[in-house]
Amino acid sequence: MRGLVSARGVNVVYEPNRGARIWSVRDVDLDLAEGEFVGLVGESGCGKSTLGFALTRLLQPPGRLDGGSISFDGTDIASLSGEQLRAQRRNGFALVLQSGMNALNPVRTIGHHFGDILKAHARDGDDYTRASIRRRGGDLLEQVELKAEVLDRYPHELSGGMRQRVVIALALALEPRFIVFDEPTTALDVMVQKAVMNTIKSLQASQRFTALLISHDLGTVLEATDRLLVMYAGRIIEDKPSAEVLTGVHHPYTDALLGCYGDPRAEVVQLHGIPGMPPDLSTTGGGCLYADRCALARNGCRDSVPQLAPAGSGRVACFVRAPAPNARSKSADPQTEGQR
Amino acid sequence: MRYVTRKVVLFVLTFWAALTLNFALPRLMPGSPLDAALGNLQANGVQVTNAMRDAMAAQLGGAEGNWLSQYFSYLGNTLRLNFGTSFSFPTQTVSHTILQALPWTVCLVGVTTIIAFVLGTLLGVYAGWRRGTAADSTVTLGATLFSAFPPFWFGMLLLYVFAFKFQIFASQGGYSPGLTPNLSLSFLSDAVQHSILPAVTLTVTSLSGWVFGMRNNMINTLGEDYVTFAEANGLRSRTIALLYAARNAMLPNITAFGLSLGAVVGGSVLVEGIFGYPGLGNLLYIAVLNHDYPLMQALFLVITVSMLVTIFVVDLLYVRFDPRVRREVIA
Amino acid sequence: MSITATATPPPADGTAAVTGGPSRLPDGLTPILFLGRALRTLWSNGKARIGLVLLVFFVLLAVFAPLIANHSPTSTDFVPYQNPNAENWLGTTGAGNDVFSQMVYGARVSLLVGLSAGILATLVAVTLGLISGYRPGPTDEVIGFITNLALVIPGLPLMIILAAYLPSRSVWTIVLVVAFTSWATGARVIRSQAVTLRTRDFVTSAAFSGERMLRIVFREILPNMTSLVAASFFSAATAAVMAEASLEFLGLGNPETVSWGTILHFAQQQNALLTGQWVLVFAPGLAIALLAVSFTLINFGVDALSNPRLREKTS
Amino acid sequence: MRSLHRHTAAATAVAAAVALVVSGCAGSGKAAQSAESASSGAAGSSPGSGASPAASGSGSASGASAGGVKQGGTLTIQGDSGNPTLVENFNPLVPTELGGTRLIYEPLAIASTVDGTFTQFLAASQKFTSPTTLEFTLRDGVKWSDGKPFSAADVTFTFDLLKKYPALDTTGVWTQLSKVESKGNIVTATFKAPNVPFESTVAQVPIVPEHLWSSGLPADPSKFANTKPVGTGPFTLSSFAPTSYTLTKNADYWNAANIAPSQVDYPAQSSNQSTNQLNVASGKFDWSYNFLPNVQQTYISRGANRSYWFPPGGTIGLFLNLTKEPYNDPNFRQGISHLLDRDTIAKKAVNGYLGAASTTGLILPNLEKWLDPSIPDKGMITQDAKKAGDYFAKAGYTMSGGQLTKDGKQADLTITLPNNYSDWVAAANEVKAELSAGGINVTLDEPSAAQYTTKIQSGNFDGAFGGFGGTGVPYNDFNNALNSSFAAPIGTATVNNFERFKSPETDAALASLAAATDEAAQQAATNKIQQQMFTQLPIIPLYYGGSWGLFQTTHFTGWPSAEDPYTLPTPYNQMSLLVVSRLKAVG
Repeated sequence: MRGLVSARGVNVVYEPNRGARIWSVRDVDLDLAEGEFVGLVGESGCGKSTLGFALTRLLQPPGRLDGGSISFDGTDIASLSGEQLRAQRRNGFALVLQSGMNALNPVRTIGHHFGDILKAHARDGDDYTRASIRRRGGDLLEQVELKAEVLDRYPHELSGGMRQRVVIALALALEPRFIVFDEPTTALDVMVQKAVMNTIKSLQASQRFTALLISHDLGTVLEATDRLLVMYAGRIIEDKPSAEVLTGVHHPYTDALLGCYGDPRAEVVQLHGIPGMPPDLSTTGGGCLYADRCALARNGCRDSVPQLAPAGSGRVACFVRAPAPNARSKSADPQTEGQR
Repeated sequence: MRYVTRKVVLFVLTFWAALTLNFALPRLMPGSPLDAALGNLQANGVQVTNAMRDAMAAQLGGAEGNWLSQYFSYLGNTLRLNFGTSFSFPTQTVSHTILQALPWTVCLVGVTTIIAFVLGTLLGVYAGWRRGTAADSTVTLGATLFSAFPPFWFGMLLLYVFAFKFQIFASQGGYSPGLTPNLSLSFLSDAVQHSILPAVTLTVTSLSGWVFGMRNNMINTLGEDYVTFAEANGLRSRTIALLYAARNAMLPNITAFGLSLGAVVGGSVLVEGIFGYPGLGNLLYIAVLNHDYPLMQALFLVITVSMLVTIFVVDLLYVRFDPRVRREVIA
Repeated sequence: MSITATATPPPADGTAAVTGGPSRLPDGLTPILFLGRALRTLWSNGKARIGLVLLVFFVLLAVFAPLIANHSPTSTDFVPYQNPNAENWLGTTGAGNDVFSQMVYGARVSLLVGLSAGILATLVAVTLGLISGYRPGPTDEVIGFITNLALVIPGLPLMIILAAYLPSRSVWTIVLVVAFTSWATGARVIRSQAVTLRTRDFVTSAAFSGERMLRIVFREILPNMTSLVAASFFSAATAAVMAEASLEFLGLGNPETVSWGTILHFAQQQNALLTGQWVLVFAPGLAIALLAVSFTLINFGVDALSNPRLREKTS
Repeated sequence: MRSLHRHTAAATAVAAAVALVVSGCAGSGKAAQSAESASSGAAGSSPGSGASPAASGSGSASGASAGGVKQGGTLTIQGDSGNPTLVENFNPLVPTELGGTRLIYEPLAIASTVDGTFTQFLAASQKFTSPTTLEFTLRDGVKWSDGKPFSAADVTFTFDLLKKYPALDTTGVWTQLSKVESKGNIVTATFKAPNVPFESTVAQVPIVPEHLWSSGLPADPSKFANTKPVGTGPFTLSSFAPTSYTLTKNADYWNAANIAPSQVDYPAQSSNQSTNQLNVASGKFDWSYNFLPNVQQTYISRGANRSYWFPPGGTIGLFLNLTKEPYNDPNFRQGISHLLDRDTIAKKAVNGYLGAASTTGLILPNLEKWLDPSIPDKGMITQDAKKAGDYFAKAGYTMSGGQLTKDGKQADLTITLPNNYSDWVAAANEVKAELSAGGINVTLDEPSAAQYTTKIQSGNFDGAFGGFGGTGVPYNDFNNALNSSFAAPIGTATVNNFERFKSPETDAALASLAAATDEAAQQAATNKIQQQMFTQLPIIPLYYGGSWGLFQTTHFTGWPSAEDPYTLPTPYNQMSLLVVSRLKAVG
């Protein structure tokens, strides 16, 4: 199926130093349907945020897209030039950042933020006066359960939860059809996390935009989303309807994540929950990257890269759980080609 | 209010320490004002005699009492802005001498510092925004080279080419011979004409600090989430560059601006000397050569206080620029 | 006053927010190896490479001065006021010195002053900055106060006064004077970084494990501010080269010293521009500028080492 | 302090190659007023003769000759150094006054700094009626520029003022005088002891008007700026600005017919010495005072109608500390003297503009008429290693392995000199090279000018560079340099005779020179002193410091020159009155 957002063979490479290359996202295929709410989970550094940035064309140097295509509503966004890309952001794709704390310009009021966005996308016939901006801003804030007086505040005058809501409201200002929520609640305390998540859920439900919720907190994701994607070492290794995650067949890594589920301080637990460390993304060979930490690993696991293959209600990239008939050979692997 | 109290206490302490240092420094040094005067006479080819030495000793008067009583009378006089009479300019008070020179330095250094700050900041914003491009390299390397020119050397070359060879600008002083300083348009334009060479020297050689600082801040700021978020929201590049990145990148530079404004007063000694500019820098050098304690102390005080005051003013400005500090001040 | 309120570095020192994760000098790694690795990484930075090449050029000039110069720099046996010719490649001074030889030997003084004043100022800055940053309370307050005072007292005038009065007039006097007047900025930046690092996990854990303060400061904290220390060194070294030239130019140095500053001093005294000896004025000024450029460029590279955002595009 | 005002010299930011080169040449210099007068003297005048014969000799300036000279035009003199701007100060009794003050106030008479010849101003004539009584007959019909008549009371008032305020007595007249009285138009100065050569000092005190100065002076008159000067001189102040001031001719001046310029402009000098040189080279002044390298190329060939005169203005010498071994041994000093190649030293120091100095202590050719004919070769010593070796042998030193040693110890010498006198530095480097070649271990100690002054005055040195002479009067030159009464103990400051020379013979010769009223006696005493200098070498003369006069003859002629050496070309002291009185307008 081809959805609203569609990625094919996406690789993202970082080149922080001469000669050093890190593949943060590897060979990812992805389709998100209109109005779908999808979760993306994985350990820190697994490339999930990078993927979110790639999907919204926000990669910053030294990171860059290295092969593959990303289309949004049929347009190849990877090839858009600056101004085309900018225009596309109205009714297009938006990003709600990891830490809403820092996503707001500390020297501008919330009202200014709305003004900046609205004016930047003014079309013929749009009349953005101070008053109309305030009206629109007020409406948007109301949608995220904030009062209009927040418009006159500076970011530092707001609580973390309020700021995150403001960020969501700002993202909504352009009536996007696709929003990436990158760890929208991570920096918040638990009670506020819940409230913000509820807001996101109800907004998604009412406005029917396509949403990709990136989080390391499996529990939160499972509660909110329609479909779950699990990422490990730059690859998507599992794709499954959220409602069935607790039942069906899984990648051993997903199993391990589920083992941690329920602990509110997931980040800490992960380290203890899954033995070993994530692999070095610059030096890996062609096999299953989880093999070194996998209790089920067997000989063939390190020979070639497992591809997503149907398993139960979803798809899993694992030789053990869902042997794929079409496993690629090492030599076809982009990162091996790229190695010195 | 704690913020203000703390600032005031620190101001007073720094002020006192600076006063004390000003008092002590010249006295810790070997050589007396009298010997400096005689040395200078000899430099001028005068055959000094013991009679002259005695007359000069009488003229200079010299400090009375031990160091401690000198120190307290110095503190008292300073607070009353009474700096006494300088050895170098016996017919006028030190305050008068300094007041005559002060406006020149303030104008020259003030204007050039502001120009350097604005120009350097703009170039830095530009280089940071276009980082990695040829434009960035040009600006950065250009600024590196210019900042490496010793100011006095650069001034010397400008002086020779533009004042002597082509006679486009005046070779010395703050205004044409025969004019008396006033606020008429003709005088001001004359003064501006005289200040162009020193101003260019100071600007060109001090530009780079701002360029580098701003470029670095800019690059750091460009990595901030709010810039990414603004980009995600499709803001225009210019809005992002100026209102989001540059506006925040500038904040650390504002504090530095305060420090530099004061520092340049001191740093203009050489350039003022080269161009014979009638400012504080020139005076200071004379005071040092003559062991002119009263003048030296007063000049140090002026420079130090001007730094403290500029820093204070810039602090106020900073409050205007950074709403986060604003709350702290009110609280 | 904001001199205490914020810990933002002034622009010129080119410091950047530093270092992500903890790093420390592993026990087995000798400083030489560490230096070698740092140099290799520096070399990969285009600007720093130019800077290193320039610096090496000047160092070679200084080290092999007796082999390169074709005359004694202090000999006054030549016809004075000569323009460049076959015998005197850059002409002669009014006193009959060979300018080329003076330029070559002058590199020694500028390098000596720049490097040693840089080291000295950095030592003071690092020591005071670290102690101040790691020891909150009275120690920090006192050091912070002294640092702020040193920042407020104008540097060049202080330098002129010190240089004018100090009885000894060797190059070392200038080194001391420059070091004395240029440590404060570095100390402040290093202090604020030390304050940030103090609260990091790896330092806290080292403290809990009972390591002594000095060990923590120098083994845990210091390696994490390599770039700040380097920035402090290079800006002090640049300042020192400039200050040496300025003081010599003013005639406040030792006139017997052969340095680029004294060449300029005598060029001015003998009014080389009036006699049309452009080389006499150009050469030393340009040499000073190039040495300062090399320090600045290397500093760019150091900055980029520690702050990935400042790195150049590799394409 | 004074010096600042005069030439830019060391006082300024980009200090002063030039004036520095001057350094050591006496007779120039701001407070030169004091300097000169302190020493200027009786050379040419025979005190006994009524009107000084020199008066008539000094030509039209004082002559008030019938027709007068062609008038008109503006004379531009390179003025005082603005540091950073001019400070209005026309008080003729302080050394910080602006140079133009010298053309506003007159003294009784002025002695040439070349040879001491007098030119009469407020005094029509002067004579010693006894060795302790100097009598001035004042000129008639002189008026102050405000129209009030000038009288003898003004003269006595001025001297009384100096007595009352020692800070004003920069030439120390009251160290020698006991009283100054007037009767009619006769003013009588009575000396405490015979001191004939002191005549010039007394004569050169600028006279101020009693009716304006008797009241309303500040408590400390040395701080009185006198911004509305009223004098008897040829010019009055017409305008003052911080960067220049202008004098206009005093139409009622007693000698107005012989004053050519109708106006004198004094634009301030830059604090940057090389800017001054550029200004001089581009022809901004009719009369300037600067050392210029390659003067033919940098000045003369750069414009038409230009000339220069660089006469010797003082002797630069190596002063050894005579209280220390082995420097107190005349043989050791002679040895050093014979090791030196003075021509080379002079070439390095002053570009060959001036030459080696005579070891008689006289400035040649200025004072050639006083030379003792019995001294060979005018006292010029040429480098001679063998003779030097002989002298060193007498002092107990032998050469071994290239080192001059005594009791196995190498002779060493630390030479102290100010680090910013570039001509001295150049000379010292050469001296060091030559003495090192002679086996002496020489070190140069180059502190700041102030510390140098402190060191030499307190006697804290082995050897030092210094300048002496240049007053135009042998007695003053020698007295300052050699009189044992100045030789203070080590640790006590003395400006004069800081080498601490003590010689009863020299003191006796100086005393007889001070009291001598006829030329033969003066010559005899001067010869004795020259022989002392030549044999004892209390000071080792090296080369002559220059006096750097640069002129444009476009508007005025009559400048001092080698052909007409009536005074040193120094525009910043009383010699300016002498020169301006001699100028003739062109065209």
